[in-house]
Amino acid sequence: MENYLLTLITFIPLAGAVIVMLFFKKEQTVAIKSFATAVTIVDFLLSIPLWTRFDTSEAGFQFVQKVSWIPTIGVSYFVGVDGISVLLVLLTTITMIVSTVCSFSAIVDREKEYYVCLLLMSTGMLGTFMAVDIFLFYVFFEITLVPMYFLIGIWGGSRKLYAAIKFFLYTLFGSVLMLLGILALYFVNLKLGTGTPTFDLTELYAVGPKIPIGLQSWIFLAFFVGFAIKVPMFPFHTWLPDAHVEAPTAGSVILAGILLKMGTYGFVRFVLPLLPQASQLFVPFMVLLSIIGIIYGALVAMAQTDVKKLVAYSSVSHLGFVMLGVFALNQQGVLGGQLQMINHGISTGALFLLVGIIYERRHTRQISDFGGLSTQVPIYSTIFAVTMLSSIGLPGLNGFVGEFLILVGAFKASYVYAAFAVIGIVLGAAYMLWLFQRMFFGTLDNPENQKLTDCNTREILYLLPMVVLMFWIGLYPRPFLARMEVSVGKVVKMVNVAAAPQNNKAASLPVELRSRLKAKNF
Amino acid sequence: MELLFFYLFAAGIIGASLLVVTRSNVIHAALLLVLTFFFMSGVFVLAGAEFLAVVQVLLYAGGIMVLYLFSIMLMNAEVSVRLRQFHRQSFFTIVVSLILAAEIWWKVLGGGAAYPAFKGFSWTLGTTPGNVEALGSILYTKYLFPFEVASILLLAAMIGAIVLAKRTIDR
Amino acid sequence: MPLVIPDISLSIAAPEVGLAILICVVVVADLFTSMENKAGMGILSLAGVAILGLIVLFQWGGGVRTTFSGFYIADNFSSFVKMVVVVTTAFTILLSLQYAKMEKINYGEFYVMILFAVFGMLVMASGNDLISIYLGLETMSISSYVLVSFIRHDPLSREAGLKYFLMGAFTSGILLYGIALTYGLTGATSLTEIAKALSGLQGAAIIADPVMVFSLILFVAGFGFKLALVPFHMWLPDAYTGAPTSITAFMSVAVKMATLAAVIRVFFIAFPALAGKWNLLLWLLTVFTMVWGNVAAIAQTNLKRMLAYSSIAHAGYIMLGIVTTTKIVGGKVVFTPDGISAVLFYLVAYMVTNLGAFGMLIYLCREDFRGDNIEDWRGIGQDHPWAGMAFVVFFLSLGGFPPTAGFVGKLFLFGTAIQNEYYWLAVIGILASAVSIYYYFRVVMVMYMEPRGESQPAIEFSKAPSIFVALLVLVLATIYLGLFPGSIIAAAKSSVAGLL
Amino acid sequence: MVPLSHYLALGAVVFVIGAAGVLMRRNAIIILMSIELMLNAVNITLVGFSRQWGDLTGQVLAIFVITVAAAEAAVGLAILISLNRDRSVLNVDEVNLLKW
Amino acid sequence: MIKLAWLIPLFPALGVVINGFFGSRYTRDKAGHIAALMAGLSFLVVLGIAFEMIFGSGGKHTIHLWDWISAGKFSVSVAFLIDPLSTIMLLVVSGVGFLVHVYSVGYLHGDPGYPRFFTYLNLFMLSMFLLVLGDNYLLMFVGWEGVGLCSYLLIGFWYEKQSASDAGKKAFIVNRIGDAGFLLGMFMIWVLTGSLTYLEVFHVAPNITEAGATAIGLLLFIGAAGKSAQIPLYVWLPDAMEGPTPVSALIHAATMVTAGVYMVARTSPIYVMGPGALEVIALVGAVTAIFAASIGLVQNDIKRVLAYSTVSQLGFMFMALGVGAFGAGIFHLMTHAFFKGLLFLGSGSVIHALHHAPEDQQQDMRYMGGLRSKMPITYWTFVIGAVAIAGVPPLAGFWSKDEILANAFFTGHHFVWVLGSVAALMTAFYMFRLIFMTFHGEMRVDHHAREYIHESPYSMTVPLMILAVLSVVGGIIPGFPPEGGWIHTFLAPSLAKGSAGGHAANEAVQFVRVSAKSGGGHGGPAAVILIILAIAIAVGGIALAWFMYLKNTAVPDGLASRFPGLHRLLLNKYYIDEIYQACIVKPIYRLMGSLWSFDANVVDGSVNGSSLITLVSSRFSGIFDLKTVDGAVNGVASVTKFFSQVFKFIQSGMVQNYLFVMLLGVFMMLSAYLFR
Repeated sequence: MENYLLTLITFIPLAGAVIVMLFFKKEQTVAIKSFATAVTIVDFLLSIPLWTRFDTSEAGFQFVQKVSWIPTIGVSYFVGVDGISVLLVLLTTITMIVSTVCSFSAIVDREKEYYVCLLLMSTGMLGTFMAVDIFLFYVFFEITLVPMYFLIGIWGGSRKLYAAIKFFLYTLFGSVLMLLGILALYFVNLKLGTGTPTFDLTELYAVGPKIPIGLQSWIFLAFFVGFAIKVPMFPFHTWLPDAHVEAPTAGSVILAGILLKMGTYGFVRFVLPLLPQASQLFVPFMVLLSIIGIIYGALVAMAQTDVKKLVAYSSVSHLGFVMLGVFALNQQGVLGGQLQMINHGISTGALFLLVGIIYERRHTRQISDFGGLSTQVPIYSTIFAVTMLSSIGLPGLNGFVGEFLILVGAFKASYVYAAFAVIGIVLGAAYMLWLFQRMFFGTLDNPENQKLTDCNTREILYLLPMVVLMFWIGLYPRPFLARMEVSVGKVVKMVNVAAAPQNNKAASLPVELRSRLKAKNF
Repeated sequence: MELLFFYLFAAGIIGASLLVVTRSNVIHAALLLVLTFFFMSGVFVLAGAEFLAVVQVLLYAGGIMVLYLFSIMLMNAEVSVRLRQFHRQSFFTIVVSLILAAEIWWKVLGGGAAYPAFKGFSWTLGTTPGNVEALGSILYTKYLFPFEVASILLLAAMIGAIVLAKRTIDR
Repeated sequence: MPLVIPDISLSIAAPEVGLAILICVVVVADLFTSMENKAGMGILSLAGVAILGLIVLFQWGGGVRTTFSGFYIADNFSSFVKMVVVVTTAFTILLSLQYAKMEKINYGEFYVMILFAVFGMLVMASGNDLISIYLGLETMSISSYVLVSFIRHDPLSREAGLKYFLMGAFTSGILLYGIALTYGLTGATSLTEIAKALSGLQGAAIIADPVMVFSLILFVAGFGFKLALVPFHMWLPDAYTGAPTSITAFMSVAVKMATLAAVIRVFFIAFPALAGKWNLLLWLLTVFTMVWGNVAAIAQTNLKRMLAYSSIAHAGYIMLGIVTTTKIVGGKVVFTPDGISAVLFYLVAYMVTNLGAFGMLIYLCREDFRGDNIEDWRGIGQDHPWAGMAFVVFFLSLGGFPPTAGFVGKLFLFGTAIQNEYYWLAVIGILASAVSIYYYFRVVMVMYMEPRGESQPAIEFSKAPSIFVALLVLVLATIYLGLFPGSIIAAAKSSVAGLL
Repeated sequence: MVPLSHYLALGAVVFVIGAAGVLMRRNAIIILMSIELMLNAVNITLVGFSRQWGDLTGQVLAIFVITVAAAEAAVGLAILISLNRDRSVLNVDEVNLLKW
Repeated sequence: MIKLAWLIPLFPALGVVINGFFGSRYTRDKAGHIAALMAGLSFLVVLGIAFEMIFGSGGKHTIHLWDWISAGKFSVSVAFLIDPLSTIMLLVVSGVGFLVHVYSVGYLHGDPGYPRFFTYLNLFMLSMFLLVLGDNYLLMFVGWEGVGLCSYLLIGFWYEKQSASDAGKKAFIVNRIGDAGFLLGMFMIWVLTGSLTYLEVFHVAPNITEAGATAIGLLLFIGAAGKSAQIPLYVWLPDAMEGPTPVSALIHAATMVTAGVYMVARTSPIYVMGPGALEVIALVGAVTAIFAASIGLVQNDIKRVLAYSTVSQLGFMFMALGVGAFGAGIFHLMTHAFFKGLLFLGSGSVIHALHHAPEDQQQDMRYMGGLRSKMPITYWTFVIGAVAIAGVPPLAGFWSKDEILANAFFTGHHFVWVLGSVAALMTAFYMFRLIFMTFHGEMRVDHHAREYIHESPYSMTVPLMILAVLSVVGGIIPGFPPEGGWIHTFLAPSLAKGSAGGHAANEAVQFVRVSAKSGGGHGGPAAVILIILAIAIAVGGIALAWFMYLKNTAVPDGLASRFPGLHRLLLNKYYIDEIYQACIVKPIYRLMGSLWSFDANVVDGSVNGSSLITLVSSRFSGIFDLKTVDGAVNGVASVTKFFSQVFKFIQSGMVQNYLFVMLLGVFMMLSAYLFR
């Protein structure tokens, strides 16, 4: 069933990058910029059939293409898209267009290498989401590191070198341990499973539950380290603020919008279905980490004086929510987590774009330098307000739908989890509003602020799709949820099918409630 | 009787080699080394390897030691007699080598359980077909390959030595 | 005593014979060429090596054949090893054509000594007897001592040569003592007979005997020195830094390959019964080597010395492949052939990458300016994107990053480690290789992210076409092996099949 | 009849003396001589074993050892001479330009 | 007509779009008219529906628009429910809303943010309609948060003022805390009943266990407390007076604050199952009533007094709900919307008149007085409102408040009844204190501001008059026979039977109804005494205020001097704000600061470069000239860097060292083997 669509989508940016490298001279900056934008737009147009022709009833992979790559060890170029990854692919293509357009004015030196790195990034990310073969997934997962390293390292802010190498090493250490996990899976499949050497995920799904719990926990830990650093979860998050603050605008949009999602995507795609017993065993540990992430991220965000660092820590908090949803191990929680990934990509991406715009004008990110902007730049402040409200989860905007589903899922898992998570919502409102107030309300006393010009058409052009998406998902999330529902259902069924020895609802409800819950058994 | 000769030669070897290692004057060391080789050839004869004894004397003592003496002259190395002869870390070396020797002596050589039963050689000194003939025959039949490789090795060493040691290379 | 003439068929030993002839041709031809076009010698020897490659290729797949009464064995394994050695030599000569002229060591003997070293390696590769392995080793060592100290006017090279020589001589003494003890206990020097003696009824007593253990340790010391495993690695950084860069490249790959072939033959064919002992010993050495090599490389400011330490680390990874091939199943030793094929593949990947990395060094240096310090590479990424790109690819492969050959190599190595439950070794190894990324990417950082200092001379790469061709082929090979390693893996697997 | 252990003991002692010589002495030539000593010690052991087993492999190996020793001596002295060209005194521990 | 219910939220949405996008440029000053027009249109639609509901068939109608979220068994759709309860609420919201729109056209004339204000006002109406019309808890929650957002925007309307934006932020965060409780309540409902739509939930409600119902009740009440400013979470309402007065009138008197009451009333079937929750609500309501009223006694800012009066009246409503008289609660909500809206708008016109006075004196009653002659219409409408709220018989306040007290008494909540009565007394007292200080007595207004005092324009006084009429009529028509009035019969189907207090309550209620029905007389000894007592309280309060503030004005100062402690306590609002600041906000700041330093140094540090290691390596590096050890180097990295320096310097360059190490290696291996 040869379907070249996915391969086209993945490798057009790569082709674009090679063409830019070969045929464009360093001086033709305008030509490079327009060519790069054209490539990303073509890529987006190609990805639209994924949305329109997506069969929402099919749980397995669609648009599949499988070509054997290294037969001796059972590696095949196997790409496919299912409910979980189709929206992430679309999010990637959209974010690529937005980040290409937004870096026209931001990047002034060495444009050629910049756009080459950007296009390479795009291929890496698309490949990661589409890979069904674990080996292929790992290859793409690592490839994305190098261009981002250059993006931060060359075009970054003052401490760019330190931030770049820190980002690189953190993620690398994680992914390297994950490689061991993959190898362990590969060899366990040789012993327990089909006996034929394969990295194909669909075949490994069958072997997953059969792995003895001891080994399964070790593999879980290996995957956990790999993905937790990427998410990032509590103890491993210290690279995020540095990477965000030092990365150029487009870099941090991609970093927040998509790279962080690879961690959570990894958990949903690999860890939950492949290691069900271990996942159930580690639920309390994971939930604890995500709740700490939520509250800790929010509190530390409040203490920030740099806007970008504040948004970075807010991402830690938001992704804590996503992880809470994922490890609620029920349909509502995982679906909420999955949708929240998309929402976070949109709202935090937009936030970074906005911070980038103000940074281009004022070259400072300290909150104290701003004040009373809403009179000076009304359009900018309304867009900022909408984005902020979407990120704190105001009903009617996209953040709320995801957060609500996560909390429903978490509550169903155990009401203690939900109780703490709700604190996160309150703190979220607090630091965001405080930021909004310090930047936009108050008197316009700073002379430079008076000289600020409002958003020009280009900036509005690339902010508009984000705002439209926020309202669309907020008001009518039906098409999005429908696409994800069936695949997420399959993953949830896989995780819960092998019931762990002891019940995973560590927190005990009042006795009658528990009995009532049992009666309702849903 | 044989044992007596063996002890004589062994004492000679050990004494001379100790002196080689400790003498500050390079020439004395070289000459003492030659003496060691003579005692060794004696041991070889006792062990039934007459050809080897002769080769030891001819090749080793004659050939290699002459080479050493030439190079000592070339580098007028005796000027270093007055300098401190021993390396700073020599104290540790002595300690470690003594312990190593003790260890080998006690554990390794003391064992010998696995050593094969004594077979010895059929021939006696002076009778034909003796050691030399047997040696000659297997050297050119069974051990032909290592022999050829050894020749290539010597060729390489020769060319290498010339390249390094020649004062100027014009051709 | 009747003379028994053993069956000698030169066709089996064709590569060695061919090479010997080639050496003689080159030596004689050297007499007639004038000082200027000594490069002709290089081209001549390059052509000869090419022919040699064809011979080895021709021998591939001919099944296991021994000649010279068991001293010489020609099987897929030896052909694979010889192929790697020959390819390395070809690249070395290609790289050193221009380099030799620049370093004013442009004598015919330079190429002759390389060929002598290759001869030693080929002998070791197909040595089926301790004596032939030892002699092959000595030929290789002698010629490499000469090659290292070849730059007569440079004190560094002479010093490196002296150090390498002294260490080498001392260690060959130790190895010899080991061989003597083994001969003493088992009564034979042929690998297969030793194995028979050890596994026989009397074998159990020999294995238990401390003398055998001592001889095993001496063997490990002897080969450990050549492979630069940790306690025996001290010579490597000085020797590699002092030696001419193309020779360093040659030694870091070819010498390792040949010694590895000898190690595999000795430890897997001769001493399988002792596996329980040397497995643990090598386990420790591997861990120390990987950690020491990677950690020491971080603090280096000289690029060549850093690559030297990284080659120590890679020796550690290779030994990891050797150690994890043996699986102790309830006291009995089981060899999984995948381990050795993984090692072989890793060496091919390592060859391509290391030659490339050292090739880049050669690519940059000119008469007055050595590109050895990391600072010299500042700002290269900006105005020479292609050179920068090539170096990034090599570093990615050295660090074991996905699209490159190094990654696939490491994947197999750690794969066998996990398959045979060496979890801790795999974790240490993979973390060490992650640490290695730090110092590889420090150079990338210097290249791309730090501007060119005023004081530093302008960058201009050497114009020689030979180096450009060599590097281009190496880069493409690194990426090709990374993406489509299928063929090489198959070759490695078939070569091991004949071995065990 | 001289027992085997004597040969081995003699070989071991001379080997250790040679090794100690290499490590202790500062004069390069003496070090080379000590290496010769080590190789000869191995020869003694080989001959002892060859006598014990009654086959000539040991002696053949001894011969090859001598050739190797000759080759090494040649190359070693060549290196020393080339080093000595611009530095009269030949102490090994002064030769440490390459470090750290 | 009912099928057109979706028009109600559409009109304000249209208003928001028009004013929002084209406000600043095109509809500069006409924004107010557009917004008022939209509010009026939706009011008309509401009237149509109300007409059809009251005189037509009544009953419950759900209008399904589109299904919103569905995830596995959890599915929620956007649909509207029209039933008696929502009709009443719609009437109140759209009615008062329309009047406030008209009033603010005049009030905010000339303000630079004119279009922005009306966009927010329309947005508020939209959210309030969603809240009231929604047929499931989630849609109510959407309205709930929307209203919270609008109150944030409107309170912080004059954002140049730091205090305004702080008040807005405070309001939103306290609301958010309440919403957290509401969310948890909603999840529990979904978990226990499997759906969030009212009809399905109430259908399943009977078989929820008592503990479950109580838990839901309490959680939802936290949400209601946050929104309707009850005891723990009321602090934001007094500060919300920073916003423009029409905002206070609409949001903080009539509509938003009543959302909590509506929600509790709407979930009455569940509350009925969990009487424990009702007890708590009743108690909190009563305590809030008296607590707020007591603070109101001494406040000098006219709007603060009204704010605390609102909190206390809300206390009354929750008291009604707590004792199970849901109908009485809603009835009081309606009447309160009328007279409190009137009072706020009246105070607005007073402030509007004084806007030439210095900034801090505009709202301070001590600098008013004698405005009676200057502003007759405002004065008389103000008096009607005060009399209504005090609970003097013919007007609205008496009927609804008395019913609450009667219900409280007859359902056995005597302590609650006592608190209620005392609060009623205080209400009467502070209302008339306000009137006498602002309108009667000699003029204390600032001299040069005096000539500017004039009656407000008609666009402001007409709504006052309408509200005054409603305050008079709004009580007697729907609620004449207490407990039996038209409003109770109308609301009965959508409210659960108030079974609180067991059977006794029903019997008492029946008794009162029977007595009322007998020819309007006040039969039944207990009920009659209650009514007389209520009237006495009202009149007593007014007389006390008259005596202290008109007869001889020295008395209040005398009292203040004799009980200085009590006076200062009340004046400073029991120092509640300071307590909150000290025990909640400050620790959060400290925690935040310490967590941030913890993150920067320890987590980052321990992963990056814990001080010990870097210290050692840096000192060590002094000796070995470490090039790049800076504090932030990765902890693991600095350890490795430290060892790399060590390994580097072992390479001493002397051959014999290398040989010695090699020999040592052999020796170690040998001894390891031999002695193991």
